[in-house]
Amino acid sequence: MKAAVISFPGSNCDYDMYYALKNWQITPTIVPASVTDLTAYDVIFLPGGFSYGDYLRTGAIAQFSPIMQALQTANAAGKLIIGICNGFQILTEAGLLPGTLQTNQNPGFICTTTALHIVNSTSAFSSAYQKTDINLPIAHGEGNYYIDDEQLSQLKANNQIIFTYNDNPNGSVANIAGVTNVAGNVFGMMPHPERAVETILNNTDGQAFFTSIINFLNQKTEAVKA
Amino acid sequence: MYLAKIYVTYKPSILDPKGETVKDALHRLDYQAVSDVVMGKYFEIKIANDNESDVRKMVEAFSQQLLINVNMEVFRYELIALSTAV
Amino acid sequence: MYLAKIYVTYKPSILDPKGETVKDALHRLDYQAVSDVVMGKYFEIKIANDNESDVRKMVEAFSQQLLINVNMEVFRYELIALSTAV
Amino acid sequence: MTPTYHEPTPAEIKTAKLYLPWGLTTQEYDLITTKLKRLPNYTETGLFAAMWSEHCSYKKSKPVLRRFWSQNERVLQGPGEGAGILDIGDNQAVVFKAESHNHPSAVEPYEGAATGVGGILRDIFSMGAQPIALLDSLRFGEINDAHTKYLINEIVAGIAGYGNAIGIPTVGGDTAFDDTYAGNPLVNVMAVGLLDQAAMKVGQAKGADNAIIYVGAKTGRDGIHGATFASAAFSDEAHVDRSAVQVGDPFTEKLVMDATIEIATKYPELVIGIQDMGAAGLVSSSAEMAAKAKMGVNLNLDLVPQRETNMTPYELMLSESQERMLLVIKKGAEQKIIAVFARYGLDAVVIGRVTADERYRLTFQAKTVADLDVQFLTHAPNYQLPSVKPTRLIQANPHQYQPVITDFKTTLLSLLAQPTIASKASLYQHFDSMVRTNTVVGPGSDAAVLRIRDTKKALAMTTDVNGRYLYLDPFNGAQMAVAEAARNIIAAGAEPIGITDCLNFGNPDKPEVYYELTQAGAGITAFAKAINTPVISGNVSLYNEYNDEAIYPTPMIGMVGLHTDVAHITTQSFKNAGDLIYLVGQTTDAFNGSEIQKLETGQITGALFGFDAQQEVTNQQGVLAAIRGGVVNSAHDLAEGGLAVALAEATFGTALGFTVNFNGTDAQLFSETQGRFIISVDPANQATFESYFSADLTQIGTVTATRQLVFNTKLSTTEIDQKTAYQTWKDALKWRLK
Ligand SMILES: Nc1ncnc2c1ncn2[C@@H]1O[C@H](COP(=O)(O)OP(=O)(O)O)[C@@H](O)[C@H]1O
Ligand SMILES: [Mg+2]
Repeated sequence: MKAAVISFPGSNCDYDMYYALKNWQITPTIVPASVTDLTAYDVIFLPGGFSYGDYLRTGAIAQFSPIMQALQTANAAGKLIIGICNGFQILTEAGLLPGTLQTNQNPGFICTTTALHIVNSTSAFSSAYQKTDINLPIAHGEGNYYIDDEQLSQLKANNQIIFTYNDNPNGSVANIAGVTNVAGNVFGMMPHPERAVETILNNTDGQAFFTSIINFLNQKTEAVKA
Repeated sequence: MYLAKIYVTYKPSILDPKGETVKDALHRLDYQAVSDVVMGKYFEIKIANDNESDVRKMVEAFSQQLLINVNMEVFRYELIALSTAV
Repeated sequence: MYLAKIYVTYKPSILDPKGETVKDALHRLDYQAVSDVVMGKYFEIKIANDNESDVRKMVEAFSQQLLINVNMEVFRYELIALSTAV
Repeated sequence: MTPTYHEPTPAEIKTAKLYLPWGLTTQEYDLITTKLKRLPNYTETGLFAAMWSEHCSYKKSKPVLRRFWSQNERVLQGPGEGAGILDIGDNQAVVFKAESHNHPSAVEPYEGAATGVGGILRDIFSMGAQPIALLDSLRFGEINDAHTKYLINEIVAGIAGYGNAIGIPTVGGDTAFDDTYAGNPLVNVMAVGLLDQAAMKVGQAKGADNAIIYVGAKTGRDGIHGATFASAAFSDEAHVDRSAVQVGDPFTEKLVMDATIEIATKYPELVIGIQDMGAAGLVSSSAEMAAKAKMGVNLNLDLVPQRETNMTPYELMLSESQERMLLVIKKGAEQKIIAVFARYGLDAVVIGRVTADERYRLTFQAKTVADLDVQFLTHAPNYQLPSVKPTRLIQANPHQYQPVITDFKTTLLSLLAQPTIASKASLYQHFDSMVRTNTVVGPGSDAAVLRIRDTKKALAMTTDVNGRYLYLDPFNGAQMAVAEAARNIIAAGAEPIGITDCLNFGNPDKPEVYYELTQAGAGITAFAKAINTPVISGNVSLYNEYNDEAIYPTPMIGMVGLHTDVAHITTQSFKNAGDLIYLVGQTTDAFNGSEIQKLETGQITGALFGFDAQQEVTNQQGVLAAIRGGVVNSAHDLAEGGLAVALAEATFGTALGFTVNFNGTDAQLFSETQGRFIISVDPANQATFESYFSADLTQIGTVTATRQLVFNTKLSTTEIDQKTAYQTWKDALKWRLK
């Protein structure tokens, strides 16, 4: 199993994702955003950070990186594409996920651990969770998820909302913390599961996130073999 | 050569957290007459092209494509012709 | 009621990393004619006061005091009289 | 080609004494003309003014710094480089340094603090090290006015804006409030890096003909010393828009950092030296690199990447544009190195060569604009300043203030709400403390702890100083700053291994201030030696005054500790109901300079209480041994607010309480006697734990499952609801800042 972790200029959680993935039977590679081919990878991660300094708008400039064409191709092929934090922001800017991420309702960066509710426990990103409420780190200044009412009802109707905040830290519409696209292969969330996979770092609630993805990919390969 | 002045603001239906924060700060400084604050972005972009209609097309295209997020922002702009000697 | 449109930019000699980054992005998108980008802030502030000279004083005072840092930024503004019915 | 600029002639500089506003004295100027046997031109005068400023030359503080104790078996690099380096085994080293950005932050708090972070990180990665953590030590006035709130919010936002974006976690620091800092806040930032010893670099320009390469952001007119454009020569129109303030660009710095570390690790044999361009930019980096190698340099200023047009040699050399580095690269390897930077989209340009003749030579538009002796340029005359013991110290009343505790509960809650004691979470929550996923203990405990990936080791780090103690006794106050830092490291389960500092003082030309500086320096060295923690780097910030009043002497101590095994990592919070609570150390009447004196009288007066260095060392060693013995569940050092505050803090964030029987007065629960810890221990380990101590250990109570704080003293019994205490402490600062 091979994973690509895309490093945009200014990404800073790329190695965190890389090390987290190493704990599973998966081979991660850091792939610069200048690369134009992702066919070798089974799953693609867009990590957190400040691509291009987030100077214009979070994710705005990164959406025009050379790699984005390859990402569209991977999406068309139904591959899993996962954006965490800045990665989520890039995916919404690129139109691969619905909605937009805006300045926190109380402007200012917040770094803390926050409680999440698992709304959809059957997705490729949540199926391994044994509980319905978990704690994950957040660290962002622009995590306020905005979507208009009409699209919100579509999200709900299609079970695209995977995680919500229990105690909304940034003003997100409908407490949304993580969503998928309609097909369910593209996912974005503001919290950082890759920061919560080791006992020594005092939080292991991110482990089931990665286990869910591995299980999904394994089932997919078995289905192909069968 | 043209100078484009481009103004980007949130769509009216969208809450502007930064504008709200500035409004609160102005009230704390006792500017009670301030009733509404919108905070947006402002660009001054110089374009080395003397054909106004080309420049208009260009400004509209890149503003839509890059400078704004069409889901939540709008823009308007003005063009000022600069003497090419500048 | 007045609407003040306030434009804030860095003083010319100050590095504008945001403007530079946007310029590079526009070049990568092949807008080679773009020669210079300044990225600043833009405020639209409504003020419930109909005395133009009072409003001018107020806008100048709070812009200096809160909206800009006088060491590195400059501002200019325009006033638009709004019908008080607004 | 005729220069496109006009400058005062050497003769005009001399007659109009144009050097005075730049900070050069007439004696210094005369020394320069004597040594040069001619008048220096405009550019040269500027170079001397910059290199002989206190900031670059330490000409006034050097006698103090020279006496710092800075050598032991771990030291790979002591003071004098970008940062100090200590051996931590396995061919790894830890690199750290602190830097002050007080004055820029007072003028432009957001950018001043942000560029402070950028600057200290360049000091770390210029050694070839990967920065792994930031800490910040902040001092503000009491939170009574809108301006102080503005300073706090902007300074915190500036640190966050830079540190978060570049992706180095801000894991700790300390924050205190006192009116002495109202007009002159302190912003000190410490950075810690990890180094593979093979990649270690220093800032030296060795080897004639090697290339000098300029890397990073283009040079603009930013940050050119404020005084220069106030002078008559500069009052023309073109300079009105200049600013002494710089804007930070963490995005560019991230690229510069990653590229620099890549070349230092990939091509160690091609990279001869690296130095960041900090204060006095290009001149100080290039001149210092040449001087340390006993070489010269030849720079062609036309090649310097420029952001603005018509820059003069003076401006190019003195600009403090951020995010720039200077590299010395082996002749012939230039293209290989430039290619790496190009891959990151960065400018890297050969601007000159190393020469064998110890001359500092600059050319501009085909003319020589400076030709100076490198050693002379980089060695300002040193000053032995007069020192006088301030009368407040001579006349200090040795009697300790006696607190009047009529209502113990109200007193404790009031102390917990004091901004200096209250939770700083509303500030540090703006910092990404977890990025890079190594943070085992983040902000809010005694010291922060980061594990070192793929080893059993971890590093603990802290910043501390109590300026009030130094105000009452600069020597012992400085010893106490080192002692508190060490207690914080030890409470986290690590062995203290080294110190960096920021010496924040007033105007040293005042003999009383100079006295404080020398005494504080001596105090730091005295206790640093006692615990074997050499001072390996640091920074001096003088002239911290407002309306001619100096701040309290505030030598910030940054300390790093080493865990040989992550199993020893300990935090301050109680863990289990039923655990025994011990107090390590004796409690005396230590009230002059304390939080309770300030709370009850609004002032700090009298002679500081004593400091028993021997007892402090014994207690620290006992605690560390017990932690390493695996019998300690929590450890917390006692500092401001004393035992009562420390006990309450140990319950915060838990659902526990305690019952404590204290064999002293109610007032002594707030005493600030040094050398103390509270430790919680599983009853099963009682005997083993006690065996680590011969004296000075008292079992004072137990952790309880009921959320009540029960204090029994000789005189009274008080019960305080733990949730009330916690809320008071947690929200006090947040409400004050609203
Ligand atoms: N400015 C800051 N930045 C990061 N962390 C801080 C800051 N100020 C305080 N902290 C955290 O809160 C803890 C308590 O703060 P404080 O009482 O100021 O320090 P100390 O207990 O070391 O005297 C510190 O140990 C540190 O972990
Ligand atoms: Mg403390």
